[in-house]
Amino acid sequence: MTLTKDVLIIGGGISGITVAMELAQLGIHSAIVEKETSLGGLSASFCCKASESCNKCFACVVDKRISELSRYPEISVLTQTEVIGVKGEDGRYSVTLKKRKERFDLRASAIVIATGIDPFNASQKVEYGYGRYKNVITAKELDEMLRFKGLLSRPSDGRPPKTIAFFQCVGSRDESIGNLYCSQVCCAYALRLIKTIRHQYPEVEATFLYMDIQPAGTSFQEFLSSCREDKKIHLIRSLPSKVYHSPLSDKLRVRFIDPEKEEVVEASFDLIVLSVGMVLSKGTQSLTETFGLSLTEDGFIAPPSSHKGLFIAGACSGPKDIDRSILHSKSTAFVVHQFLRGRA
Amino acid sequence: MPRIGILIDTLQGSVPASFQEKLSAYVKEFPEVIVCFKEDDLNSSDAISRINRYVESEGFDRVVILGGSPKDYEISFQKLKLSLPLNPYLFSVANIREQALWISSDEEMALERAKIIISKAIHTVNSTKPIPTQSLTLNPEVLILGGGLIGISIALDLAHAGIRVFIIEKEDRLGGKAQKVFKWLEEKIDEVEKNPKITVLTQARLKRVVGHLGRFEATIECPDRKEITLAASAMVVSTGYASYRERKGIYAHKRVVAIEEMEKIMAEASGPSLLKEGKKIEMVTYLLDEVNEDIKIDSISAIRQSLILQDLLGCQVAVLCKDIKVSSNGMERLYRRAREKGVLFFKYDDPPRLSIVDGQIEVDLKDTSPIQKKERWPVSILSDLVVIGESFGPIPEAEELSKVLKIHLGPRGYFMEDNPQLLRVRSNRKGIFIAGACRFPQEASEALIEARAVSQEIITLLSKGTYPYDLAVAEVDPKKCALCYTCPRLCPHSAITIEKYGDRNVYTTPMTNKEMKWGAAKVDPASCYGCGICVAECPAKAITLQHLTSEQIYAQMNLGE
Amino acid sequence: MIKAEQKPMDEILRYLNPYNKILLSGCGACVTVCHAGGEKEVELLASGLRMARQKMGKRIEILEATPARQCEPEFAIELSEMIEKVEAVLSIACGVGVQTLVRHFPKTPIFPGVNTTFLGETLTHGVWEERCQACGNCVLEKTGGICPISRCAKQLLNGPCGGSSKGKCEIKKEADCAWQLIYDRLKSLNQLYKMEEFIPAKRWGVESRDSGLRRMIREDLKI
Amino acid sequence: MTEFNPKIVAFCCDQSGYPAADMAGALKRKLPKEVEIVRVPCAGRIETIYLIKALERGADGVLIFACYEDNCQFLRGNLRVKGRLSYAHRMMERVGLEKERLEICHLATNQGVRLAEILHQKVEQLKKLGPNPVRQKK
Repeated sequence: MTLTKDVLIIGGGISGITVAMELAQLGIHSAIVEKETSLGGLSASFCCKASESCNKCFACVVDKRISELSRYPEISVLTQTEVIGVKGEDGRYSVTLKKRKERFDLRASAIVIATGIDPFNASQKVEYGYGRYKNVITAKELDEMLRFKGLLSRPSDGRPPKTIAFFQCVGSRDESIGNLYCSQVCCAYALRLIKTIRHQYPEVEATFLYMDIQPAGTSFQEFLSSCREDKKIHLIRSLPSKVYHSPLSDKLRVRFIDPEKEEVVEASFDLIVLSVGMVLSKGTQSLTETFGLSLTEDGFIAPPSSHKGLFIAGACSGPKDIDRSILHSKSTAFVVHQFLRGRA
Repeated sequence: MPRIGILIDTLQGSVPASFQEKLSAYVKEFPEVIVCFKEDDLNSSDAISRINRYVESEGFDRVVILGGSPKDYEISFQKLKLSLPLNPYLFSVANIREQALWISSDEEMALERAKIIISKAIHTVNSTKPIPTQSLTLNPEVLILGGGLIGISIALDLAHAGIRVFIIEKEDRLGGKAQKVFKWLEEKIDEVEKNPKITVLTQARLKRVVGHLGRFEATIECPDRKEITLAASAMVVSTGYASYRERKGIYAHKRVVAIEEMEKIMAEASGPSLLKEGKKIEMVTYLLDEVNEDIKIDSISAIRQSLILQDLLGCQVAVLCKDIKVSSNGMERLYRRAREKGVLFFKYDDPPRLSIVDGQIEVDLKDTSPIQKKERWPVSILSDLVVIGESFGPIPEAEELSKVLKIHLGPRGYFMEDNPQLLRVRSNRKGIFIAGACRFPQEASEALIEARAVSQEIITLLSKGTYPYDLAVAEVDPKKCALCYTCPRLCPHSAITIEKYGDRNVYTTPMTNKEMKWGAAKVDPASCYGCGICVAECPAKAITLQHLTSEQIYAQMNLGE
Repeated sequence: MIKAEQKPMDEILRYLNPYNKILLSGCGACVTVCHAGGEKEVELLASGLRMARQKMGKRIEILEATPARQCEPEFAIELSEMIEKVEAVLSIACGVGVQTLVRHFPKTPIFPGVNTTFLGETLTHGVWEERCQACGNCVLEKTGGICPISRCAKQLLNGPCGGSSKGKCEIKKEADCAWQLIYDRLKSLNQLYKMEEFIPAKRWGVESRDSGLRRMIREDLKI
Repeated sequence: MTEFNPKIVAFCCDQSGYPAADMAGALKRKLPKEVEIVRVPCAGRIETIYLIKALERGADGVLIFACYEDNCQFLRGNLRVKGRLSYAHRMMERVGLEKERLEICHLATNQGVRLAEILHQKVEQLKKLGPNPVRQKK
């Protein structure tokens, strides 16, 4: 079996979907290849992070986009499908795909890689105890808990936590684990999570342990001030050095330098949330080998040097939040369209 | 009497057959219902042809589908709108799955609910008129306001795609602020000037805009006060930002310079050291985040400059900021390099104090880095040069421009409020897009991505040459309109103007001139999204939404008279 | 245009108390524009009144009408058929409209449903401000187009009082001093010399309503 | 005496409330018995008179499910309806109806669970308040 499409899009997250929809509006047929059972990727597991008003997390935009996808007959979606190999070059590609046990070829003039990113594997930061302590979770896990269960609870006993600590830069800006880059989205992401939790559970106290706060767009300043004004949100410029399990209670003890007291302190928390950074997934890394693409110093996909019909879209080209992924994908769609026009 | 055909979607077995039997018995109680069929997957692409067959063979003129969420069907019907046998507004979906079966605790309750939903759906199709579709011709002509980095980039993109572009630039040459920073911009400007598809009007000012999507008419004031009128299908606002800083007190000292001036000083430097008034500059202190701590540009420029100063010009550099902003590609690495080269970074909460000591400037601050008391020293830097950040803001013309274009300003005076639904580049008006720093100042690489996204939006809009829209929009009854100006003020999409009504909606007495017109609010149907805000606000009840009248809403409430 | 705002519902309910069937009549002109008495307001008030009376256990039937302009006799007379069917009329037109009804329907009690507030201008949507008091002899030419009668608390004609402070009025702190506005405007128009022109005291008793009911007759127009 | 099942009219914005209601269904969340969902393109379409008439015609509670502030597809719809709500509240106060019978709730597309919770909470609240006092006995 061989399919023929104008464009093959690898990855069915928000970036891949956006590229496909933009191209469809220009009458370009595309196939989205997604390895999971459903579209949406990482961003489809995000919950709405509004408090009294919208905090501009863009999660709702992803949901809307996915529901609009069926509007376009130009887009075919291949879920549970993976790329096995590629033949051809320069705008004449034949890609071998595997859907469960079935193998087939797809011919396309252009290929867009939009595989997105993986969250950093937090167990690499041994000192934070992820994987060892049940109540140390990643921000993504917290996000999914809020979206699908609709409630906040501790994994250990299912009880609602009273105090939560957010550790920033887990897997970002960290030479010790080889990630010498800022993941760019985690500050705003974690603060939005804090804000929505504080709105839904006013009794919860949140501590945000950070290095530098990275701004995120037009209304971030107002958003940040509203966090600073909240008496139950503590923004502390200090990354923790260690997490212990408190033997006498079910709390976790965290050691860090308190910049106010100017000394090492320890504090207890019910739940610890790690703001994990972004890394390129193993799957994408092998994909870059398949397509002969190089990686940037930071380990993301470098923009293909010559326009041979290979394009990248979204966060796999470097850390991006949802709105910037959408913009980047739109701009990629433009380039793809120009490429196809040039060939026609 | 209308002839309604009921189609029951089997929904792949998610609704029990017995339940559907009960519903099909129920719908037969309605006198208008003439037939009732079961079908599979009515939201699939071939469903239309099956519906079509029924319409032809059974002769019904309205369809109610008993199935799942109406959103699924509406979306697939919309895309195939033209091939539908009936006007899409003569279809209605009774969501008996999500809104009845699945949310009810028992089947009896589900049935009750389903019956109500069905009767409402039947009422809806009974009371709706067919709504026609129209289309608008779009010429490939775009007007770009602002010929800076972003305007140039969009203009070239669009011109390559075959679109005629007009650039309106207020200065006497293209390039804007970016021409000081990017040498390669010169080539681009050259390219723009040589491109036959691009017309550049410098020292020009947008004076007036009338019309809507597809037929904007912009009056431009040129340098000799001559006015010209340009027609455009779409517009881009890329007017950039304003940077200025009031220099008072110690900030007016000659040893205090802005980052932009520093760029110039460094460019003029020759040899291994930096001289100011013949004296070697040894200590340079960057003082950032005093204003605009949410904008990354200064932080990035400071790190870039500090590397050169420290490495090539023999200076010792200290960077003072609230937060180091490294959230852009490669910046953390650069920050690291700067520290390795010996650049000192300090973070503060309380503003650092500046004082003049022997012609030099002493900067004192309380460092807030998380270090222990025993390691903490008071920081006092005697500097030869203090480099301060810019103050970024919206351009002074922003407010006037927003009135001319009838687009919104956000709370800080930049264009557009921060609403995710605008996807960053859309404005409140169809056909007007916002790009770059006039929405929010950001670094060039990000702004260029935004610019290209705007190009993509415009290509998508203009590629077909027409813009189809249906008339399921707000419509004003000019005879009831009290001319109160409520709707033009409140229409979020600026789709309503007070105009003279002509041929449509006007009654003419036999002997009067056919040209007779009178003023009333008028909705531009192609620019209207059909949100219904104006309908709800009109004090004279002069506006209706054809596909969702008040009467239909009351029927949906199901409360009786 | 004429501005008005709805009366407190308790007050309306009090004087409608004896009646069980009324006509609620709005007006399609000024009060529609200021969102006080248009067709929509009629519907809203009628609904509110019915609910309130229902709650009091004393149901009321309300007919609704919105003539194009209640202050024109012909439009008012259009309501006759409806008025015959009711015990009283609640008019949410301005005071003029109410009295037009009163003149034409001598046997039916007519009540006002709005307070006619002033002749004013829309500042922004939902904000109105007084601009004219219909004093009968316009001085705007002398005052740079800013009316000291309606905008100065003391209706001073020749400059501000001693209470004008930092451009604000001493009677109403948030209001601009009209004479400050007049000065600023004349200055920007280069017409400050007009400030030196003495404006004689207004002949309230002749031009204005102090001498009693005003009536205007245009002989050329009379039928 | 039969159990009092409060009747709620729930205006659902097509951008948030309605998909959320669908999501509640898809997640098989049970909704209270007497909820009438009214689908509107935007909360801005909901006129004051609909709110008042719903109460006049006997609804025990009226809910508006609108988008969060700054997230309205049509930019201002949710703000406009908030203004109308305050007008309606004023009128209800004069009439002698409890304010709790009319409320606006902000939702996003993906908050089906929250919608179900809000509806159940409202039913409990209305049960305490008792039937709409202006409902006409048939």
